[in-house]
Amino acid sequence: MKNIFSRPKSLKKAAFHYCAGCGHSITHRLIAEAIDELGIQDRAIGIPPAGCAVIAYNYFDVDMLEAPHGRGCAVATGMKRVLPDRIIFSYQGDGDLAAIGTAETMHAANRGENITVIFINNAVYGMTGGQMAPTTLLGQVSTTTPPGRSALLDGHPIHLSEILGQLPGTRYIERCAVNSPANITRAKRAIKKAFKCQMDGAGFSLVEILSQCPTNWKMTPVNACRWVTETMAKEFPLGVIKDLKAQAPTS
Amino acid sequence: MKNIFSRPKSLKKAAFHYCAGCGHSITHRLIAEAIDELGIQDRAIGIPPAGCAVIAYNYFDVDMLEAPHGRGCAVATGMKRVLPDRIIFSYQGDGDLAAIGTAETMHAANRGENITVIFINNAVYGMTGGQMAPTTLLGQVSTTTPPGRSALLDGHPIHLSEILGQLPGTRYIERCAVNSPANITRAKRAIKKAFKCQMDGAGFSLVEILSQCPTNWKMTPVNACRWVTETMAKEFPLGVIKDLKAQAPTS
Amino acid sequence: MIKKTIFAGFGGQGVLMMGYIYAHAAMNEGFHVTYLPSYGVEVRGGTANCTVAVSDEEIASPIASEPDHLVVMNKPSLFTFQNRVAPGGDIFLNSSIIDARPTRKDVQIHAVPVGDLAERLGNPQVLNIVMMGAFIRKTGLLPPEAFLKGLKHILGERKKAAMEINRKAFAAGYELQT
Amino acid sequence: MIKKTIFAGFGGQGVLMMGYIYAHAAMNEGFHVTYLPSYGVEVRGGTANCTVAVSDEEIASPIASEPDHLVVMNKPSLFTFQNRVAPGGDIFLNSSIIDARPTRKDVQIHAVPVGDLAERLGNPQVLNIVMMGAFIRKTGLLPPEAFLKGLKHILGERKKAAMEINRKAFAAGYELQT
Amino acid sequence: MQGNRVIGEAAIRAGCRFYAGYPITPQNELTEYMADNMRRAKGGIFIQAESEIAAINMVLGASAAGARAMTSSSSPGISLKQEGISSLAADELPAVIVNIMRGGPGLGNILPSQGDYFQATRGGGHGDYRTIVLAPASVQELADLTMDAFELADRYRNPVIILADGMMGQMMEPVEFHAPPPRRYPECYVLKGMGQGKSKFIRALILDAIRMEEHNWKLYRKYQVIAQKEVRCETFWTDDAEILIVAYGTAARIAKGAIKRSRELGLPVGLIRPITLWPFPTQVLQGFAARVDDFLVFEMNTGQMLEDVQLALGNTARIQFYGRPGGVIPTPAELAKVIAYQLRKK
Amino acid sequence: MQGNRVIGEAAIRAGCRFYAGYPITPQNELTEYMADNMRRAKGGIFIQAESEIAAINMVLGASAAGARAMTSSSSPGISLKQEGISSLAADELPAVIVNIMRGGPGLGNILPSQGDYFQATRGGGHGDYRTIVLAPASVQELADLTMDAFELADRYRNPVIILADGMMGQMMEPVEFHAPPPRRYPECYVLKGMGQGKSKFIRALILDAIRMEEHNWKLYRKYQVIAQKEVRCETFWTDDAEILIVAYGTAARIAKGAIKRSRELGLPVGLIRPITLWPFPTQVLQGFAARVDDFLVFEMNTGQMLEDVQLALGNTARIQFYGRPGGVIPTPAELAKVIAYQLRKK
Amino acid sequence: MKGTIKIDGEFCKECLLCTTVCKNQNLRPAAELNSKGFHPIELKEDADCNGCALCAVVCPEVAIEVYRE
Amino acid sequence: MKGTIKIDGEFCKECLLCTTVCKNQNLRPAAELNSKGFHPIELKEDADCNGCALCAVVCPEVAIEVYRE
Ligand SMILES: Cc1ncc(C[n+]2csc(CCOP(=O)(O)OP(=O)(O)O)c2C)c(N)n1
Ligand SMILES: Cc1ncc(C[n+]2csc(CCOP(=O)(O)OP(=O)(O)O)c2C)c(N)n1
Ligand code: SF4
Ligand code: SF4
Ligand code: SF4
Ligand code: SF4
Ligand code: SF4
Ligand code: SF4
Ligand SMILES: [Mg+2]
Ligand SMILES: [Mg+2]
Repeated sequence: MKNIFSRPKSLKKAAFHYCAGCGHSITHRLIAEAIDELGIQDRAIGIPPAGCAVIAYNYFDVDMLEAPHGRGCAVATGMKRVLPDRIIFSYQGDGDLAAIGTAETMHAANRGENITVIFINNAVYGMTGGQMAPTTLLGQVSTTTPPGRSALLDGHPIHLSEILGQLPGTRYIERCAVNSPANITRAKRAIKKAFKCQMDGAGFSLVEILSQCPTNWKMTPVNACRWVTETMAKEFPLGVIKDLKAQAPTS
Repeated sequence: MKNIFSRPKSLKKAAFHYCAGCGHSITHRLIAEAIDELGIQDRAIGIPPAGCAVIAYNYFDVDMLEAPHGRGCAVATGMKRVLPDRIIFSYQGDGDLAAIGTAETMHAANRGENITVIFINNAVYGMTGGQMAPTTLLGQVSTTTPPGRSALLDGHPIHLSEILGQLPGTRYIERCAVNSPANITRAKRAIKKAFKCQMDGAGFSLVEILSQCPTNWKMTPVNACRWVTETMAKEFPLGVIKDLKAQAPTS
Repeated sequence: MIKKTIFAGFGGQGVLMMGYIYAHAAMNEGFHVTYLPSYGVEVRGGTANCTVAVSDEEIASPIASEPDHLVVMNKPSLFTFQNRVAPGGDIFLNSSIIDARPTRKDVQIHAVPVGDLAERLGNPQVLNIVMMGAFIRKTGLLPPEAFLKGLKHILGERKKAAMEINRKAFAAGYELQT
Repeated sequence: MIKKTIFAGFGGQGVLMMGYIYAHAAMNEGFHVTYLPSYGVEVRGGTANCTVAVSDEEIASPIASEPDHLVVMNKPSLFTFQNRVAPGGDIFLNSSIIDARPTRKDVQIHAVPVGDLAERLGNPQVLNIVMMGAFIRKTGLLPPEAFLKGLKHILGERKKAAMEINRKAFAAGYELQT
Repeated sequence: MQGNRVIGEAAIRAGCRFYAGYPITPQNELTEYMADNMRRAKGGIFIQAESEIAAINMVLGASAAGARAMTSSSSPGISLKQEGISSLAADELPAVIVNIMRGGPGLGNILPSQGDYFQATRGGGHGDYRTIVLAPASVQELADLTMDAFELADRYRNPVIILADGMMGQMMEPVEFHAPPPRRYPECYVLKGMGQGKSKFIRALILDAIRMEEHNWKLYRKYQVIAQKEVRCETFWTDDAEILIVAYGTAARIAKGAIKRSRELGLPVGLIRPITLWPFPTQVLQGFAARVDDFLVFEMNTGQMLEDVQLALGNTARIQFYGRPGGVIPTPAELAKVIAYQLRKK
Repeated sequence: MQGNRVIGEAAIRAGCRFYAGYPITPQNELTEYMADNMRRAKGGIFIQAESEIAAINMVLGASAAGARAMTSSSSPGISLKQEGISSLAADELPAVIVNIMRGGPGLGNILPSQGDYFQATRGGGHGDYRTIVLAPASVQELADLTMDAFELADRYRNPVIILADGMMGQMMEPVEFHAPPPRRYPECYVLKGMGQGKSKFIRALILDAIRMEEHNWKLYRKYQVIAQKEVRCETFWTDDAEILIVAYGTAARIAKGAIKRSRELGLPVGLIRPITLWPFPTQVLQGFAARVDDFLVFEMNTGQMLEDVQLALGNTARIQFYGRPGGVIPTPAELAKVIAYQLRKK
Repeated sequence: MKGTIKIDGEFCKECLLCTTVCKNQNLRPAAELNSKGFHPIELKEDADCNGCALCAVVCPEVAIEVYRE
Repeated sequence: MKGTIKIDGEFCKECLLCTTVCKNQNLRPAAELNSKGFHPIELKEDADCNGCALCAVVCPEVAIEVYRE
């Protein structure tokens, strides 16, 4: 029998520190698979965030540069401008990307920096212990919204992907999930497409991943995966948000 | 004969330091008129920006608190939460609001803070001497885009009002201009409406003002006013961007 | 008198809770107490530990470079901490899943099959309370009632049912002969 | 030898340009030169000024607390700076719009109707160059050719036509008897 | 009660009515405590800000509006607040800023460290300003100093920093809360709309050099008064000491342990524990220097307060340094060895 | 050429290939010069960032990617960069950061000031780190030190700060640009994709206390080497001086003028001008203290470098201070009076 | 003349916005300069002002007061 | 059996995602604990694996390799 599924080359053989069932782990593998399949391990450079994925450099077998919390897109901008033929991806959580990093993200996207962002939306600050994230759902309990997120006091969940999609500088944006084999397969395709977009010099690409955080959601992994589809994806619908090449060439 | 037009009470009798023909001056008067007409001079508190309007406290006869560059919406948030029955407005330039202050603006809007923002879009950093602003038009020459703004290198003009309009937390957003009597009258109405919105406790309101900067545009005031209509308003169309009360009560 | 104890184990084993209840109970008894949990990235799916110091005078350092007692709920924790224990100290270990034993001769080893005992009680979650039963008995640091009072206080009024099974768990550990 | 000059006036009067050309010309002549413009909020629709120091040795401070020369193009600037001028110094003033005169007796006053002269030349913009003509003549700090060379250099090749009118303006000031 | 939570409770009891913060380890329990308890406090406001910068600027707005206001963070987040802290100082607005330090520079780690001493005491922000810096060394002191911090901030209209570390923040100890005095903060400094009076403004921008200079010297004089009046310092077993340890916060606790051990061996060692890091207890140190020749500065960093000790003592005493940066928590035993070594060397 | 532009030109000639900045007076001409000239420089990149924070982080990315990289700002903007500077130091990445200081704290004003000395020399950011700080006092030196800054940043893989003020930035003086040596920066520190080799990473996060401590001491040892090797200092008319002024940057220029005047009156006064503020020329000062009893520290602030002078001299000399904060530019005549007064007092 | 205006010449910065909006072309810069160096706007002698206030509405300097019968 | 899988028990964290996606219910936690304290997943003795790889696709720990004929 021949091997039809094994650890991708760009993923070091190291055990993840993530909790059981965590979406970060799955997404890591998908990125590594995409890198392998596109043959860009030699020239990919990753930028991990402050967040649960802060030590992602222990897992990816590509060059990596840590960014201060929220500044992934600015760091990636600096790198990519200097190394235009490398494939630069920043990997950021929802707190990192859509709270403290709002300005850096918006403006890198607006400049149309030719980089790829993997945006892990787990509706919570994972690493710091389950505080409200910009993407936390209304009514969702977190350690800083003990009675549940209130629209009045805490604001609404932010849909940053849709907002970025409005900027002329962005090229390709899709929202995926990693809670089922079908969604995982789609997410992999999206990540690959985003890298391809960058390889073609087409501009800013971003893949948002709805990512289960069983620990802070206080659910079993299986229930967390169910919650992604049944609750989270209601607020954050899956699908392509922007794909300029698929559009008529208006600009 | 009776006086039908004179200096509003909330505007101190002091000569503006602004350049001849500057839109800041006109907007100041409109804000003061609105304050007078709504009878809120006693309880309005203004927050001037870093920008040409940094010493706006010399002109407005209301309490004022200076904000560090870009942080007007955060400062206003702090004030308003403590003093919910005061009328808090922040006054911010395009650099202040849409570059360095992007995150603070977006998140205050998203939280639906019950504040009013007067957003002076003059497509340039006025105070610091004419550098590119986030709203600078493509091709527009500035001291940091000597060959004109390039979409590729510098990104596109950002339409922050439209973006803010997408957030459920915002209530009323309109784009006006102060380059002609008709536009000025409309701008005044919008500012009043924004304050009213706050007085009603309805949530975040913002009035964007396309504001001539003859000095940095290197035009006469008269030509600058013409340019607002003929060029700038093409990129930034005037009109109501969001008015929740006018919409069907969907949310 | 100052006694320092390190509690260590997997994230899900209620390790921090053991130390927390113990600290609370000691505080109620009028002792000076410090409780120092581990925190941060290492709790993500990894191990957790906490240090409790109980003393009748002000405590200089909440850190236990040489703990008097060590309570380990899994094997990695045993390896991490066993050599730190002060000579003459005690090591309590969860013998249900730790097959190894420390090689040191200058400490007392208390092998407590807390997993088995808890499963016998029909509730694998209370293995930490079983361990505390054994711990309180062997160390004699607190009267058992003091511990149970602390436990009750932390569980709160609403968890009366939980208190029942916890009390049983404590008793199972307390009465165990090792 | 060190000579410090303050140039001051309205924003639109080319005040900074006067100092800039002068500084450039002096630099080309091999002098140590510092040029320090005012900047910032005060230029918004307000007044502008700059300080030029020219010396045959290293310049300690580019600031002129006691300038040797003062060139003022409007009344507010006269009031601001007149008392600072060193005894024995020179004050050049734009007499087309400044009706006041300094009361000091220990300085030379040069009233230059630069507005009128420039308008006579058909170009009100060059009033600053007219003033520089008078300034260079009276102070004798630089040969007139040196100034014109500096001017040409700054205008650049593309502005040949502008050079012509500027040359005339300079001459008008230079030849003026005050 | 756990250190971080104690700070929150003490703040609420001290009348803190506004808290804005952004999560960061090892101070999260404080933010979470405020999230849970501020809304229950009469008129209390809690905001999870979008960033540390937003948080400090919200505090600026709230403080100007008359509320006792607080923010908290840990090292990298405190760096981001520097412009805001400088602005608060320039505006003469009271505020309490808690820094639960962690290992640095950069992201560093989340372990206890004292690497931000320079930043806190020398003003990490720009311009001539100072912040009062309080360094608690027990959970009880976290409570007491937090309450005092609000008082001091009001009295001097200046930001006050509570500088502790992950150990203090995480640690649980018994604590009692004293009743703080009622707030007395002059209305005239508060912006709440001009009402029937005259309008006023608060600003840090002073374009005129002479007036800016006056403002700088005014602040300077205020800092001189603080330096005169507000120095706090604990001494421990100093009477017959031949060597004095100078340490604060967690390091001071460890030092006490080491001193007890050393004293058991008959070694004559004592402790000077600055409670205010700025103003620094310069005169206390100088007083001891008349009698004691040897000082051992002990910090959980590579030597920062060391400079303040050198400034205080000049060449009048021998100053040694022992430091463990990066989140290592030295043990009393370890420090006792250092003490013994230093005494042998004499 | 104007000071700000000279920095830009010198940077380009030194091989700076990446500049990111955000407008702020009084350094705008530098940003504008880069906007105009970087794109002409082979491979040069200019980005007007959306904020100072974005700018310093772009520099971080560009530096890691192997480019000589620079950012510039003025006081409030530099405060915002502190987390980034701390991260660069932690990552051991070279970068040049220009601070054209203005009056502070807060928005302050845009006039020349030296109020950010503490921030620059003590690390305004968190954690145990140091930046090399260069203080030019002429436009020529702006050129020379800018070039040196890139060399030093590379050699020590550390951020270097050029600390000047609005006067330096605005002033025009003749200048000559020297040809800088070709860059030698080891490839092994550059991230550019693993190619056929092994993957590597750059990070500031070191979760383990012992390894973080090792990193801290490694940095510390590097700083010790810098302190040994890189001190720069000018002395002026010190031979027979009975009082020595210590001043840097613009203040040092003014001091020279004052010394010339004083010397004309026969007053024996000289100048020590630190060119590196960190490392501070401690030993130079100590050398003079053997012979000279009186030092006058002169700064355009309320007294910051003063502490370094006190640290250097301890009680071995009388140290006086004269300062003008807030954007006031003192005159040589004024300082000469202070000198005369101090000498009379002797 | 149904209306008239009063101009505070010291406030005027000669931006000329008022002159362009006055339908009756009532306004022009004065010959003299004000203390800021501008030729302040003045009402022409033959002005036919209807008090429409357009000039005042556009005036950035709030230099114009309008009166109507 | 058209396929089979190999599980690296030391990597498994017993999240049970694989067990829920395997259509043939081939997977279950082992009785023993691995060194991390989890019951690692194992292929049941009577497993009927078609090598569909769904289990591997969802496995967060990349603990599963799949083989097919
Ligand atoms: C400047 C700064 N502020 C705060 C932190 C603390 N911090 C680390 S990760 C994080 C957020 C984590 O949430 P998210 O970005 O959603 O990532 P996740 O862990 O959920 O994947 C925070 C606030 C920091 N490291 N630096
Ligand atoms: C932190 C910080 N960065 C930069 C500046 C400098 N600065 C002052 S105003 C300004 C921008 C002005 O532009 P804009 O906001 O568009 O206002 P305008 O002057 O055009 O009305 C800048 C960059 C500052 N004061 N503080
Ligand atoms: S806390 Fe949540 S996001 Fe972080 S590793 Fe655990 S499951 Fe994943
Ligand atoms: S620079 Fe522009 S925005 Fe600023 S005052 Fe002048 S005209 Fe107005
Ligand atoms: S009020 Fe109307 S008519 Fe009269 S001057 Fe003004 S614009 Fe002209
Ligand atoms: S609009 Fe006002 S400022 Fe402009 S020219 Fe007319 S009167 Fe003067
Ligand atoms: S490969 Fe398919 S059939 Fe085989 S064990 Fe995995 S999920 Fe089940
Ligand atoms: S999916 Fe992977 S980690 Fe989860 S239970 Fe199955 S084998 Fe174990
Ligand atoms: Mg998250
Ligand atoms: Mg603008």
